[in-house]
Amino acid sequence: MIGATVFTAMLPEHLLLLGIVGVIALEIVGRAERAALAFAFACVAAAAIAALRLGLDGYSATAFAGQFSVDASSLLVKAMVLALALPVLMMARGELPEGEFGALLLSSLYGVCLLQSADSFPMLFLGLELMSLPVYVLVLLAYRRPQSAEAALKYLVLGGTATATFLMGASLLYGSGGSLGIDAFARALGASDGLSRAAVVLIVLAFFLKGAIVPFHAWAPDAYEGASVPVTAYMATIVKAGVLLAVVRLFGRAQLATPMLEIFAALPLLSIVWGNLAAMRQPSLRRMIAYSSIAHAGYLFYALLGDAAGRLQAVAFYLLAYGLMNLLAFAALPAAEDDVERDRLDNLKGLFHRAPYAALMLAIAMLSLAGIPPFPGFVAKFLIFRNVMAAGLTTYAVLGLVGSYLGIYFYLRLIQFMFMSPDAQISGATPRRGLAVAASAACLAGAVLIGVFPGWVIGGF
Amino acid sequence: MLTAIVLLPLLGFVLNGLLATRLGGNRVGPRFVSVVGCGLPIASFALVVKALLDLRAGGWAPLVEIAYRWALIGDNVFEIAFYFDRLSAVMALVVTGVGSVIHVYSIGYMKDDEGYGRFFAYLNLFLFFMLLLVLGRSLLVLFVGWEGVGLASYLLIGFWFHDLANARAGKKAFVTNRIGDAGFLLGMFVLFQAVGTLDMDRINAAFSGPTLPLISASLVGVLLFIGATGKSAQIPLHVWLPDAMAGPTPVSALIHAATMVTAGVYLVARMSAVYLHAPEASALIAVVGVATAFFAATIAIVQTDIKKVLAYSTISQLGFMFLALGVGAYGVAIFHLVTHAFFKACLFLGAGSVIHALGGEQDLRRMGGLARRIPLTFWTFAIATAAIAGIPPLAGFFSKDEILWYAFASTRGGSPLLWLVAAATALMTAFYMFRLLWLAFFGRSRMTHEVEHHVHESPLSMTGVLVLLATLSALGGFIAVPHFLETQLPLPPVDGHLHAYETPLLVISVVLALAGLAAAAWLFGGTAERAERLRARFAGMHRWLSGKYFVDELYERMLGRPLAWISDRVFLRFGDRALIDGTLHGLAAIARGSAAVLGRLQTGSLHLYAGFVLVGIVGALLWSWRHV
Amino acid sequence: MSDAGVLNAVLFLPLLGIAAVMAVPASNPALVRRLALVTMIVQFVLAAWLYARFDSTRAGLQFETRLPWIAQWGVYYQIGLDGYNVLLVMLTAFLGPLVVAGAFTAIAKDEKLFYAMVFGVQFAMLGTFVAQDLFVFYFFWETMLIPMFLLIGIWGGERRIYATLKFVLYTAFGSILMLAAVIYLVWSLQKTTGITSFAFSDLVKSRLPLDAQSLLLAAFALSFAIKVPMVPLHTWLPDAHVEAPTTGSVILAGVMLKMGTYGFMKLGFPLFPDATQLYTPVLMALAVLSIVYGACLALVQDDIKKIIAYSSISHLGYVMLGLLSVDLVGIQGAIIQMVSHGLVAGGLFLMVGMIYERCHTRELRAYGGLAKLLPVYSVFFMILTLASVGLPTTSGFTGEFLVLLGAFRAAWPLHTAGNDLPLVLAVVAVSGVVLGALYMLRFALGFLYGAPRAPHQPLVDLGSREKAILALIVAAVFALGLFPDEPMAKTELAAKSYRQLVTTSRLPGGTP
Amino acid sequence: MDRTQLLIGVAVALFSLGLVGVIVRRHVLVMLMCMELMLNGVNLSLVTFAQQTSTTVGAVLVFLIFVVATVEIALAIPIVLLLVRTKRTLDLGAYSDLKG
Repeated sequence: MIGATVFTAMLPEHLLLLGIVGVIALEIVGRAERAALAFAFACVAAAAIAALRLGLDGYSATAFAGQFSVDASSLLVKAMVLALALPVLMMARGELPEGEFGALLLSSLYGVCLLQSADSFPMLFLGLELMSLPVYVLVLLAYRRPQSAEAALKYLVLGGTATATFLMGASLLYGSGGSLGIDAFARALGASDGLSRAAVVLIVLAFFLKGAIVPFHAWAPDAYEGASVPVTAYMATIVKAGVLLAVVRLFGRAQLATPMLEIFAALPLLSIVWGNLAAMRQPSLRRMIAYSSIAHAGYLFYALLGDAAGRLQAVAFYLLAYGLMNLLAFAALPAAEDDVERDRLDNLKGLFHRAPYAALMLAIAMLSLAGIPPFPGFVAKFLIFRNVMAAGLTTYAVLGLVGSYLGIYFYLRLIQFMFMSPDAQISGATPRRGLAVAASAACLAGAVLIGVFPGWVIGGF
Repeated sequence: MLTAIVLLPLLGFVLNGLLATRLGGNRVGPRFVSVVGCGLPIASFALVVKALLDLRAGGWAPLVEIAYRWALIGDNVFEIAFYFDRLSAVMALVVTGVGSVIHVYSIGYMKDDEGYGRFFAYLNLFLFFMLLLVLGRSLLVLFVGWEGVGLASYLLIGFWFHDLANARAGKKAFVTNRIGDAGFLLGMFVLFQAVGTLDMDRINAAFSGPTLPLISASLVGVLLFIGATGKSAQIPLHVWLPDAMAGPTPVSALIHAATMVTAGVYLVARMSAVYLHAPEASALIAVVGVATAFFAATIAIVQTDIKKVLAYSTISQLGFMFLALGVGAYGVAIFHLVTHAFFKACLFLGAGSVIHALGGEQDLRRMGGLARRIPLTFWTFAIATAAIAGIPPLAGFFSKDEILWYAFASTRGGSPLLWLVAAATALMTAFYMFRLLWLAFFGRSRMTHEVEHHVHESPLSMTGVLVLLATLSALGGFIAVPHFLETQLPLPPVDGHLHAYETPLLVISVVLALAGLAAAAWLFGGTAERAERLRARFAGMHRWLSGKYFVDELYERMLGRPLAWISDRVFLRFGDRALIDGTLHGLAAIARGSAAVLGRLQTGSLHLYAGFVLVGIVGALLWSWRHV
Repeated sequence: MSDAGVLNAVLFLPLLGIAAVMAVPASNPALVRRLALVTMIVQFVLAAWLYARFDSTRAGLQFETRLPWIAQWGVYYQIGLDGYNVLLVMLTAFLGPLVVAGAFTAIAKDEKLFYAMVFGVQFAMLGTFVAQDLFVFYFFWETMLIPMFLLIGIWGGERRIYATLKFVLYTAFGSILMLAAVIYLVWSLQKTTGITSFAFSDLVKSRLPLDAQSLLLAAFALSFAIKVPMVPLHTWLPDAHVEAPTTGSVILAGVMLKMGTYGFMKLGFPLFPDATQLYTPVLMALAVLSIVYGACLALVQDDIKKIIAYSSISHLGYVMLGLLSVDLVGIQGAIIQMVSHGLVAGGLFLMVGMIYERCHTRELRAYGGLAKLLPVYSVFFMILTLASVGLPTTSGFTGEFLVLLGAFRAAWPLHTAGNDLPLVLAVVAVSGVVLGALYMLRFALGFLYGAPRAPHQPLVDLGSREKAILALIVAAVFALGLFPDEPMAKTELAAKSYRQLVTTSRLPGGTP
Repeated sequence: MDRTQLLIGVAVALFSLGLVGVIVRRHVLVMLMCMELMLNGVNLSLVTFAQQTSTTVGAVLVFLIFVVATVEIALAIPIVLLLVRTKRTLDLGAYSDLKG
């Protein structure tokens, strides 16, 4: 009977919904402190476990025909994204008004989950917006400095533009095929009439905008810097994951062909180079990570060049490794009274002598992001370029790798600051943040796991 | 047993090196050092004699003794093996014999030196390598000894290393030898390529056999000879030997006169089978040899340092040996090697005794009239001088005369021209040696006062050795070495009609020797003002000679400076810094610059950002519509 | 424990060491040092045991372990010993304890991290040598960068940041292209043969057209040549050596540079025989250039560390020459030369470190007459110098002699066939023998001889710890110089297989 | 038929106008209006296509868009207020502290 299907298939979403309602309720009764965040955490964890469980059972069902369906891989992807959200919640403790944060985060997560099951453009649209809108607020949340508002505005305006572009594309698609089903896109990709081409391009560019691909990246550095650390972490990892996974779902089994191929290769390649170069001279960690995330978006979209078969694996594993490392970095980042001063790279000089644990964690994160073994970032990068190479696009693969070489320097620069530079004169003791440390430890554990058994994880998706 | 011969001196080196130096904290006294340092060489001398007897008992069949296999690569075997035949017997006897007595001499000579133990350790090390050289069966072992003696000479030349000049001389010797060794290595490679082994008996067999190896014997010959020029101080690699006199005098006697420098001669003689098929190489050797002999002699005439004179005379005498080798009289060369070992060792040790007596004075211009003060030294020195000058019936006479004869008459490249130059050299030899004798021992004393009354005869351990060596120099000529070696190193044929010349030439050479004696006596007798006048007359020539033809300066200009310049300017400054690092720094700068540009593009203006978006969208659309 | 287990133990012991030193409270550096030393010694003992059990009559892998790692794309954790790596593994394990012992007094800052990083390097280097799967090889190859980056960057000299970044960026650039080549190689293997595997044993079955081979060889060679380093990719080495702490220099010169030559021997040339054949003249010319160039530069240096650094370039040129000669003698010589250089250069750097601890300067001019001030030190120094010069009875001679002989043997037939280039190169290489004597004796001359001169007098001569370290190295040097037969027997079969692989064409369509 | 094309043309024009407006207009509120303009362009094209293909999905999406558009403005306004409070201006050019 349908009710049961709807219940089971959407169980993760339901749990998130429960979380949202619960947190708001706690807000209303006014004992949001601690309880709200804990409750949110519990719900996300439950949702993640549920998704994992179902995914591992290979459960697949269609809750609403043509609109919402789940299968093993989409469930596992949801589980991954939700799991990645847990450290963010842990980081938030003491940093933000926890009630609002919980509610907004969960609703954004709801959007992300929706994206992984959307079968039609209206659904995708809902998912995207549900994912993005709360983030605009999150950027503004815990309004510490005017720049936050500026960041939020920039993000909102360009995000809105992205939405509009996406919808324009969708409508053109609709016009060319008369359907708003998700598979219409794959068909249009094959077609060569101007309308379909335009539709595809607009839709893809909308995702480029959301995923911060050059030249649509400009909002990212400002937004990342303006937001507070946990939110930046959330944007850099989960939002990005949501977008990319949605794109993979959108592409389905479709294979890229020229001239689309060039666009899909050129712009990501450009953003790899751009992001890596621009990151070299950034003064603050958040801004640096923003540029690095632009470059990483480049690698991720690169994966679409590869064979359809390996796409999800590559993207998912990459997002997992990349997300874990970003979260590790942000969770390990020592707290400070002043949010602006907190992640100035100059203030991180000599960190190893003040806070060895934090320094080591940051170092590991940076090295993994740089794609240097033995850390999982290497395997992830390897996987992506292997797929590109396997698609016969040798030149693009080599170019991408050379571009990734540019990225090594600025990660090492941070390590150099932390380990090799004379101590920066930091006044005042840094407050202990037990939960954040626990979060970083969890991320590290996860990283070690996927580092030692990459095969097992990849096999999952 | 051969192994034992070689290893005994090594044992001495280890013992003295570990116990009697600062490395081991000077655990033992000088007596122990002397006993070990001299006893073991003497012991190995005894063993050599024993081996010689065995050799004869065995009907002169070469003894071969394989120590162990150094390496087996594919089917190429490299063995550490020893080989004992007539030739190696002669060499081993000279090395251990003369070596031992010089060890004994050193007891007295080095008595007060703080590095006493170190000195004997080095000497023993030298003996070890030298024996390796003469007893080695394969060129590989010979090469090990070859480089090893170079090392020992390096260490001993720089023995008094607190004076940088000595150490520098040592370095010069080592490097110059290395140049020769490079040639030697190539020669070995060619031989190995051609014959497939480095065992010298096998190689000789291959070249004596009916079918020769498919290789130009002359190429091998020349390459090996390059090695020989290094070790035996022949032109153009002769420059190191005079500087090598910086070492203690016993070292000069042992290494730089009697044994090591003759290694080149031994090498060529040992490879005679190859050279028999290499007329061009032989001719080269003869010419280089005689030229070296001549020029060294001319330089020796004007030297004022007693040891320098002897050094150049050594170079000159080695030239004689190579002349003999060049005309195929290998046995004769070895003969001269032996006699030369006797009288030149005697001369050096005599000189050492003089220096010892004068408290370190080496300049002939501040000697004179020593004959009465240190008679024993004088008489031995005089005998040796006569011997090297070729006054019959002393040792030098026989060997040198045979060389002159074969230079004249050998059918293997002998020629009157060679004889002429050689004879002239012989004349000069007599002249500069007697000049030395006169300046040192006759005439008025030119010593400073305190030196004057410090003069004393050397202890028995030194004079005894002098007497022994003087006797050998006197009688050594009656040891018929060439005959002894004839079965192994047959003398070159002489075409019959030349036999008539034999006696006249012999007479001439005697006359030349006496002429040299007379000239020296006439010039330097009494107050040597005649010599002064002569010098004033030929001032320019004198400058050339005392400047040693400025070969060192030439090398410095032609090789030393260019190398330094290229290394510093071209390789370091241009290559490394400007070209390579410059490029890299340039690339880094480009990266930084573009980063700055990208940073400036991020103005913070939302308008610009949206502008990017528009450009992107329009561009992408246009691209996608390229071929609709 | 099975032999394979022992090999794994040898490989992973350093990780245990990291854990151990990290567990110790920083307040107790003495314990940290002791733990580090003990771990290294245990590792060496185990390695020695394996070496003893290594069967030189058996071709192929011994003590092999093979476990699926990323099964989907045929990545296996596969390690083992063979003639190619057995001596290098021994060398690494042998230098390990000496390096640690040598650092006791030299390192005062962040000791825990320091020894952890030393273990890290040890782990990565051993892994690179024992890996039998290309992915695993690359994995370790890159891993090595991180601890080295920190070793130079944290404990180095004044310009350490520049030096360490230069080192990492130089190396990483090579590695990136190599990564591309690795991916391409495996993919093409899959395409042509249907095998999805990174195992060396499978990769040498690959058949590639000449142009592809050339490109791949170029990528691999770039990475390896930077590590070796071959002129003109060498400029990172002097800076890295000069700025690195003694330990870093010893590890660099002792083992790390061999990773490059090992890579050429194990992968670069055997994987792409036809391209190798094609480019042998170029590579050989570069090798000889390195010999001469390095020697000449060593001749004009005033920093004693730089002299040894440039001499390393020269000495590894011999290794490349031997490998390129593809003559059995030359190959064996190259292998011995690798080990020999590891011992000699490592020992020399240790000695430089010892004098630096006493006088705090590396200016050659600041020294003189050390033979008088530090007799024991000078004896060891002289021995190592002569070994570096390649004097017979030392390991240096064994290596150089065999390499040159091999190069000559390979060149002569070509010469008779009318191609003189190899012969000319061989002859030029022989000139390196002279240059080597020139610069090392110049060094010794200024250093040991002349009037006693040194900052911070009076100097104390070597202590028992330092004596022990150097005595072990010197013993090894002589052992390898006098009795190279036994070790070479262990590598003989590998040398033969290398020759066989490099000389058999593997163009597509060729007879298998 | 050409009527459809005309309408689509108008829609695209609206969309482009909005995009260009976002780029050129300095006044924040006008810029927000331009964003709405883009969405309206989309709506127009959607309904047109719904007409043409005589399906309803497009029309449904239009309603969703209305909602989202409202929400966006609802979020935008307070943000603008915050900015105005600090910057005392509605000129977008002033909001560029974050850069580099």
